[in-house]
Amino acid sequence: MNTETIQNKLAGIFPELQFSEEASQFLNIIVSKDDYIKLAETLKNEGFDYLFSMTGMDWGKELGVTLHLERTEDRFMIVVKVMLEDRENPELPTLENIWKTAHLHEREIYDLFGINFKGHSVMKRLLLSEDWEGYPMRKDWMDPSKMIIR
Amino acid sequence: MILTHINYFADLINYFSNTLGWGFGGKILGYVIIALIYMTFFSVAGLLLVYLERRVAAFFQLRLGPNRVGPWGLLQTIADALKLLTKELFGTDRKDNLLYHSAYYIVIIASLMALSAIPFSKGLVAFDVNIGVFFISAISSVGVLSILLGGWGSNNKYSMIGGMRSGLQMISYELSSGLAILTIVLMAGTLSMTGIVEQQRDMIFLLKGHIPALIAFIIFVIAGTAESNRTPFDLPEGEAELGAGYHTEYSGMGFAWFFLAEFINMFIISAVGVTLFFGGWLAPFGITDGLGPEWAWGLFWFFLKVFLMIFLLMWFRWTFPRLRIDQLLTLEWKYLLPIGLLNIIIMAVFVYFGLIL
Amino acid sequence: MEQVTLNTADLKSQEYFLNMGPQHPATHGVLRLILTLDGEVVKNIEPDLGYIHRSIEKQCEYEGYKQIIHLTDRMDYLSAHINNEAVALAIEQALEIEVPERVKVIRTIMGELTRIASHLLWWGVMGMDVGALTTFMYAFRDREMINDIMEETCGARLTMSYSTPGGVMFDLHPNFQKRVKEFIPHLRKVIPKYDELLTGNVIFQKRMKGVGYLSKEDAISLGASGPVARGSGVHSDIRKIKPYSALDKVDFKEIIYTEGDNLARYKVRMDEMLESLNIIEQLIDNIPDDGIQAKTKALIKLPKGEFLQRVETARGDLGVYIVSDGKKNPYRVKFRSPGFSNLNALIEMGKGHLIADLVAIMSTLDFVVPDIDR
Amino acid sequence: MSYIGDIIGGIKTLLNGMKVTGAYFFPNIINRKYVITRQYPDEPAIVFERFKGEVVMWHNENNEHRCTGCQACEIACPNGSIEIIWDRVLNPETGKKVKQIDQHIYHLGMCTMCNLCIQACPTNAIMWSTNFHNSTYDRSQLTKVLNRPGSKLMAGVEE
Repeated sequence: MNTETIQNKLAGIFPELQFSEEASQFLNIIVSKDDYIKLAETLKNEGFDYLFSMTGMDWGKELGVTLHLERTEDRFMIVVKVMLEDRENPELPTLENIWKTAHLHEREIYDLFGINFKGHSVMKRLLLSEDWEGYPMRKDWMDPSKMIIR
Repeated sequence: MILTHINYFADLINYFSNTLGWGFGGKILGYVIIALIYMTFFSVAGLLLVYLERRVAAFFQLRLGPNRVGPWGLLQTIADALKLLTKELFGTDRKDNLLYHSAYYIVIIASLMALSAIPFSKGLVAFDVNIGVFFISAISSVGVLSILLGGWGSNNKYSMIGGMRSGLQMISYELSSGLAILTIVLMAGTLSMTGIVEQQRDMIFLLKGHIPALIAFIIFVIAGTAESNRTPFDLPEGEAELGAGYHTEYSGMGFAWFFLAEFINMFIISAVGVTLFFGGWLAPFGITDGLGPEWAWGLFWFFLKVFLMIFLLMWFRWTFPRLRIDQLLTLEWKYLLPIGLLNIIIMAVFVYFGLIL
Repeated sequence: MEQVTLNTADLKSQEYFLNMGPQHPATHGVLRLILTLDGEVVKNIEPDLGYIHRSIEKQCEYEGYKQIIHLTDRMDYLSAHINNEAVALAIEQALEIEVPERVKVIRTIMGELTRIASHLLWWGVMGMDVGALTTFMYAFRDREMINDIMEETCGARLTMSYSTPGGVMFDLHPNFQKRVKEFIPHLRKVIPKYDELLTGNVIFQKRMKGVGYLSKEDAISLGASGPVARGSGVHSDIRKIKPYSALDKVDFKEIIYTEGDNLARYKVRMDEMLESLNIIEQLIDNIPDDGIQAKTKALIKLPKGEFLQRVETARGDLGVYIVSDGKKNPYRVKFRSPGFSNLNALIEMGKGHLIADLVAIMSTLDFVVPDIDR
Repeated sequence: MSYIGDIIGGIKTLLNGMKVTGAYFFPNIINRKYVITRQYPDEPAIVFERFKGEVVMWHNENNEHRCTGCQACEIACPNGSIEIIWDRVLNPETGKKVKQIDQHIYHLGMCTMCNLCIQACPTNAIMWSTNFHNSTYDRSQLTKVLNRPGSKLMAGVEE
């Protein structure tokens, strides 16, 4: 598998996908929230069976998730990004049923970025305590008593 | 068979009550003195065994072990005991006070009672009954009660799991150790501990009964290890799984009693093993007969043999991994028990046809 | 007469919760597992993390690139050097620096030594978890030799902070080669003994064989990596897939077992130690001599972009994902830690086993809790 | 027959294990051959020359150090464990105002021994000491002033 084949294949199914290879070693696919779960399913069927990592992101304006997906067959990796405009109530469907590893990754992202994964089996705080306020990995999270910024 | 019963403890009571003419009061005094001797032995032997275990473990593990307090660190465990004595006793909030606190009394009582029936040397046995072996194996199963009570009364789930495991384990392995003991009893024809020792004057039972006795010995060692809750059968404690198992919630002296009793149990198992298989306090091949007072040499040989047996148990402990609960039961019910039963039949046949040496 | 029938489906025992951890001997740190038990059988596992969470990722956003490295020491402290190397490689990849050959070789040797040390510690603790307490001290004796080698060269035993962007902190100590050459035959001699002591032991075999089965598909789907995945037959060694540093110059085998049970994972690690010795042996005699530091600026600024570097730590696949916006601090750093993903596997594998087996499974997954929490 | 074979094989592996531990135990009883622990306060600990114990400032016999107060270490430190209090002092010979350190404060409690400050120092003023006896009863004792009282900048370091 190489970049072109997957790009052509996906562009045929999802006309609204944005592809870029700029400033990254991998093919970046930017997907909208609505196509997210369908794209994930398609990619899984394409042989991307290894969800290497799920990174919560705060791009300043949007929140989002970056997925690094790999085919264990030929170790070809792509990056999927999904951006959410809504900072108050960000929501995404869960990938738990597609890649089981998403179970803990999604809980971590929920904990640190506040993105709610709908359909996740245990959508609770993972690292922080239940009574923690705010989502500390967001860029606008400030706690002068706990952070010393030089 | 008529045995000439010499019993120094009985003589002592006799001396107080009859020779001095103190009557019933003298008897009581005698009992108290004997009890004190046994309790002192209990604590001293317990502390020494703890020291020995730590030292042996250290040498197995490329360490030195306790070596700071006293010569060769001999006083280390006494210092530890003093520390434990001065510690606050605290347990869980909602423990069942009666069960929780009675647990360690039962464990001491059971160990002391079992200790009383063991012949330490010629004439040195406090409770010389004609069913000594039977008595010891009955009393040693009372010990399990304390572990169950401690596990239940602590109101801690880890303790409870530990207690339940212990109950399962003790009751199962009681069977095998009983069968192993019976195999020897068949050969000896008596249940009295002193009687069994006297029978081995010409040759120890392990050699006398050759193959069946050897199998019985192996079964006895395995079952004995299991009964004293030591690795590879330390499931009730299982520190990697249950923290400290049934005594998780005990502190200070409460814990210390359990700890001491565990070592005394190991001593009892070894002592019974030595009595049954290695001729108790008799000198091997009679090499020290007539060299001095027989009871003194008896003590020496008895403790030497017990020490070697204890060392074997320690060697097991510091080498083997722990079994799982279902494997523990498989070992008992699928291996030890059938073999033990078969072994007892073989022994019966051997004894009947006079095939034993 | 009334017939009394007993429907076995009606026979129910009460399930109860058991808090395993945060302070528990088998969780190796402060991992908390909320177990649902039926008797001793584990019905459900819910991990509760964060007891040692230091938010390293957030801290990185406020540190310069050179300063990130010492934080990674504290993630998976047993493979601290490999973590350092991962960040250094990611920064070098972004800056497109070619580091001297000597640095590559030194990093590889140090990395493999770290791996052996980590596996040795795991072996000792594995024995402890199944009840054989003596293995721990034996493993520590050998590990101490590696720690001494590390201390002599890096100045620290565990948290070395040895790699820097573009090179390494210090040159090798003159004794380094001698000590490593002493260590290799020593370990070769003792590992067969350890096999006799623990691997071959009938109790150990019974405890390990067939317990904690993880199928190949599940291993991939659960994101397992490192020895856990290789025990299930997944080709997942980053050292083979994307060789970094001097690993493309050496000849070594990827250890794969296909049984997928505890014993397979155990054997993967045992064999990996010997394989690491092979790698070191190939490199130790001809360390090139071309400097220990490539030219870097005092203040490192990465170009705009995203950079991912994967390395194989002792626990598996560590990914360092740096998003840079061109400033002196990274915009976002993500450490994809192997332990975190392997924890998923525990949730899946542990169900239906006894507590004792859960402990054994946890041991073969080889958790380092700071690596999970970060 | 595998029933008996299992038993015998099992016992054999157990004896194998006992052989390994026994081979360490008996020599240890006789002459402590394999004992690896050290009796620490009696026997000195082995400390290697590069050991990163704590940061110290080098002083010569005239109580002079090499720190110019350039603050490179303070900037390099990831944890903020170095603070330099400095002043500009008139140099009587040249008549110019020169930067001079007043106190080089080092918070040992915050230090992670990452070596970045020592790498950053342009004048080799600070270095590692191998001292590891760092435990104190009070955290405030971990804050140290590295330059000795009354110490001066060594001549010739500025250039």
